[in-house]
Amino acid sequence: MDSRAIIERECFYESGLGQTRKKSDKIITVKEAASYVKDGSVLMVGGFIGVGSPLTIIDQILKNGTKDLTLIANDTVVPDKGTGKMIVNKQFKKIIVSHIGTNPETGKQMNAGELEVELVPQGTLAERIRAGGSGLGGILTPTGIGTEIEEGKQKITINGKEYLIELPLRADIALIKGYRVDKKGNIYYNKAARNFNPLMAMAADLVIVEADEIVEVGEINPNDVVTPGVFVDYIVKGGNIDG
Amino acid sequence: MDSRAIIERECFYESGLGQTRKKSDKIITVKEAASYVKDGSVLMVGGFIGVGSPLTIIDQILKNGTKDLTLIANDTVVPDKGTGKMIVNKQFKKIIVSHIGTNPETGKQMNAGELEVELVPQGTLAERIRAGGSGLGGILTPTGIGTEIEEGKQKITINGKEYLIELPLRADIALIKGYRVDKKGNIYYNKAARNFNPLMAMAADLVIVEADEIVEVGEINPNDVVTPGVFVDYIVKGGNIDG
Amino acid sequence: MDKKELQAFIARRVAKELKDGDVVNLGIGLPTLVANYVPEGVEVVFQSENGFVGLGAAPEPGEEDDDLVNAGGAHVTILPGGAFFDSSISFALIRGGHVDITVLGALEVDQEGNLANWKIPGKMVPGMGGAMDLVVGAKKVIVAMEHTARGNPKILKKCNLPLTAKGQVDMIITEMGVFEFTDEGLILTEINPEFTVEDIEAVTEADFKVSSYLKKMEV
Amino acid sequence: MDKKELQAFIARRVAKELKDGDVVNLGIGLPTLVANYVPEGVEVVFQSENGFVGLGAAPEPGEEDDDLVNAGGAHVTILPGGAFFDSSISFALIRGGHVDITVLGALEVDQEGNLANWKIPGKMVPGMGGAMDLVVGAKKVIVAMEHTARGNPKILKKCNLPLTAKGQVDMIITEMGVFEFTDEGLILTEINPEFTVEDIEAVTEADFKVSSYLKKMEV
Repeated sequence: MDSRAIIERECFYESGLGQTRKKSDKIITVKEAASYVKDGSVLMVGGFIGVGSPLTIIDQILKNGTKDLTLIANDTVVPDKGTGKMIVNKQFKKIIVSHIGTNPETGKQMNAGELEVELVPQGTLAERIRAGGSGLGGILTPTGIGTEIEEGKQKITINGKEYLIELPLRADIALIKGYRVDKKGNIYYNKAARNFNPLMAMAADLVIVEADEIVEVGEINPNDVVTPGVFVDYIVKGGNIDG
Repeated sequence: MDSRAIIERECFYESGLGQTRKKSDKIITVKEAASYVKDGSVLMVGGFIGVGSPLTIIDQILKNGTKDLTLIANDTVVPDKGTGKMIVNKQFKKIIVSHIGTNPETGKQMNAGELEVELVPQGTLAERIRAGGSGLGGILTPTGIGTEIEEGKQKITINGKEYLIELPLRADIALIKGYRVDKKGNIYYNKAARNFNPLMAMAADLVIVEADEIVEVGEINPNDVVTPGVFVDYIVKGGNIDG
Repeated sequence: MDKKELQAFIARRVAKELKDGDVVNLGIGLPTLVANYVPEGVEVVFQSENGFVGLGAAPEPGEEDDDLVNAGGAHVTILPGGAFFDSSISFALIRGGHVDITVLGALEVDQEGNLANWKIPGKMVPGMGGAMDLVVGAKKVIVAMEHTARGNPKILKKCNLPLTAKGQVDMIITEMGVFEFTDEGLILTEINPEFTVEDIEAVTEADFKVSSYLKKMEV
Repeated sequence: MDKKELQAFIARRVAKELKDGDVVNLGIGLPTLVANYVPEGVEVVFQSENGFVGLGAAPEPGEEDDDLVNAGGAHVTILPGGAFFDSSISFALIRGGHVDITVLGALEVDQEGNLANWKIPGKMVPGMGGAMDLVVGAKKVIVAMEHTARGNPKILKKCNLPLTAKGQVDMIITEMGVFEFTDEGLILTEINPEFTVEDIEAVTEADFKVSSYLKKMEV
């Protein structure tokens, strides 16, 4: 393989001469990104109480008012931030999360029977998403044994210890957030804003990353890439809802 | 918490004033490292055909002649490198690997009934080691369904698809290789020398990393650490068997 | 003791359980205070389940980094030698037995070592977050809490609330004393000299034995 | 065609299956040659199961990096935009359906789409390496091989050797033609004009149909 030839071809596409978008042209607008979310879509959204969440895309979905969504995420943030606003706006019919304590509106809707809430231990949630992206049929975890988390699940005893079989989670669309993202979609995360993002990047049919900063291909050392661009379909520059 | 106080205490220990080694003093010699490997030990050894293997520690174990070992690794390298030499030296009674084609001596010993060989699909091997380090009781994989890999294993059907239940692997000692390792054991890997090393770092009772370079704490950006030092017990400077 | 002193007293006693090199996860609230009382000569590594080790103190005002918060969402710092990772690694660390000590609060804990701290049905359901994994995975589980809630026992014969985990608690530390779970059941091993065993029995529903080596609870 | 031309011919035909944006894993040997014939206007990403994407050509002599080899242990390069990862991520990528095409050799392949390429009992047992995961996980599995081994059919009614995977092969490409697995069974869709259907039948044990749209195999 002549690597130079490939690089030249790539430059050709990046100069935008083609009429139709190549799979390798990944940058889209916030509005385009939000338009992939349809009524009834199953969404994964990265972040931990909003830290590491793609807030710009979420604000556009809020504006769009898309309904009957399912959310897979760690939590529902707070009422005035990220998916917390979408909770207030009643855009979800179901959520699969580990914690709802930071957003009182979530509990209120749950108790009123307006919102279906599946609470999943945080480590189990991480593994279920990872399994969904990794082609695993599930994982065996000791977490939840002897609690109501067992309900409706298969148990299995391995070497005298009981485990729950926990099944994979996948989504139609994963909305994640990166710190530096190159034009091939390689992602570098910043500090605690990593959390669920790299896992969700593998577990959805369509993966859109909101970037704090979009950089040229080659600017992220291949040793330092956390999410390889092959997992990422589209890139959005964060910070500007009208972008 | 006063972070300055903690840093000062740490400096105290690093100046070596204490008579006994603190858990936070992790640097040992190659000979000390190899001495943890006893007759009958179960070893995990990082690397892929020797790339990313802790070759200095292995050469010392070769010299020690420790016997009846079990090896968990991707492969048995080539006869004149790394664990390949230990195969020639007949130090293993059992190996759990995905590939033995690069070391003809392995196949010869297997066919002669001198060496027990468990062949595991590479992705399953990675997940079994990861499960061992992650407290999972196992994983469900479609890999191996309909093949002799099924033998003796539980199968389970999830949503109409068959999966094998594959069980965790753990070792007494993991011998891994890092490119840059700080004095707390945080590891940064180089290129394709990463492979199984980060997984094995989680899955053994004792974890020893051989470092191309030992650096001061703080020299590796916390975003770029791949294996956190909390997984690592000891650090050895590679390259010098008498070190 | 007022409530603040009482919480500090409990946190100080918990801190004495920390050994050099321990990896420690502190729950939100009272357990977080433990970080203020790490004994001299002991270096521990605090883990934050949202994805790092090397959790440091709160930043100076104006130095906050919005990408650096603890599992409660509060701004924190990271110490030299810390490391960030994703949620699957964070819980591999927790579930895989790499956390030496987890300190959590409880709504209820019972004489079988069962713990309830994530749900009051129909009333308050914050969710378990990382607590179920922490309690199952950490080598040592310490419940740190006030002995009673509005005068009612929290250490029960049997938990009434939905469990966080079954039989995983190793130690309970309150302002009245220290309890350990052993093969012989729940044992009071230390007592705050401000109280008598009878005082403790009066506000503890669980059956417990008193250690023949009962010590004075010191902080 | 000599052996080298024949292998190049097969590799060229395989390369025509690559579409822009595809993530592709090439096995050792003949499949590796496919990288030399990526069609003009198509950008693909090659994955190396030892832990990276963006696999490039062999380095110039003297430029070899011992930490940068492919899954066969040969020195290679990484292209701009590539990324390294550990073996669990590498196989998450493979098993999770993120690899669009895998190209492998075979000892035997049969009319049920079964593949055998890792073990000749008692004789040669290299092991499966990553092949079992690749064949199960990749969206499209292409077997690229010479049509016969020392004149004996390799495309059989039923594999005799231990299987690598059951019913996972999508396409077989040899120097004689192209076969696809469909709901109607194995179908010959393209033929090398140097051969007749009868020639192919003579060295193919498997039952196969000839497509009504049988095309000339072009490279």
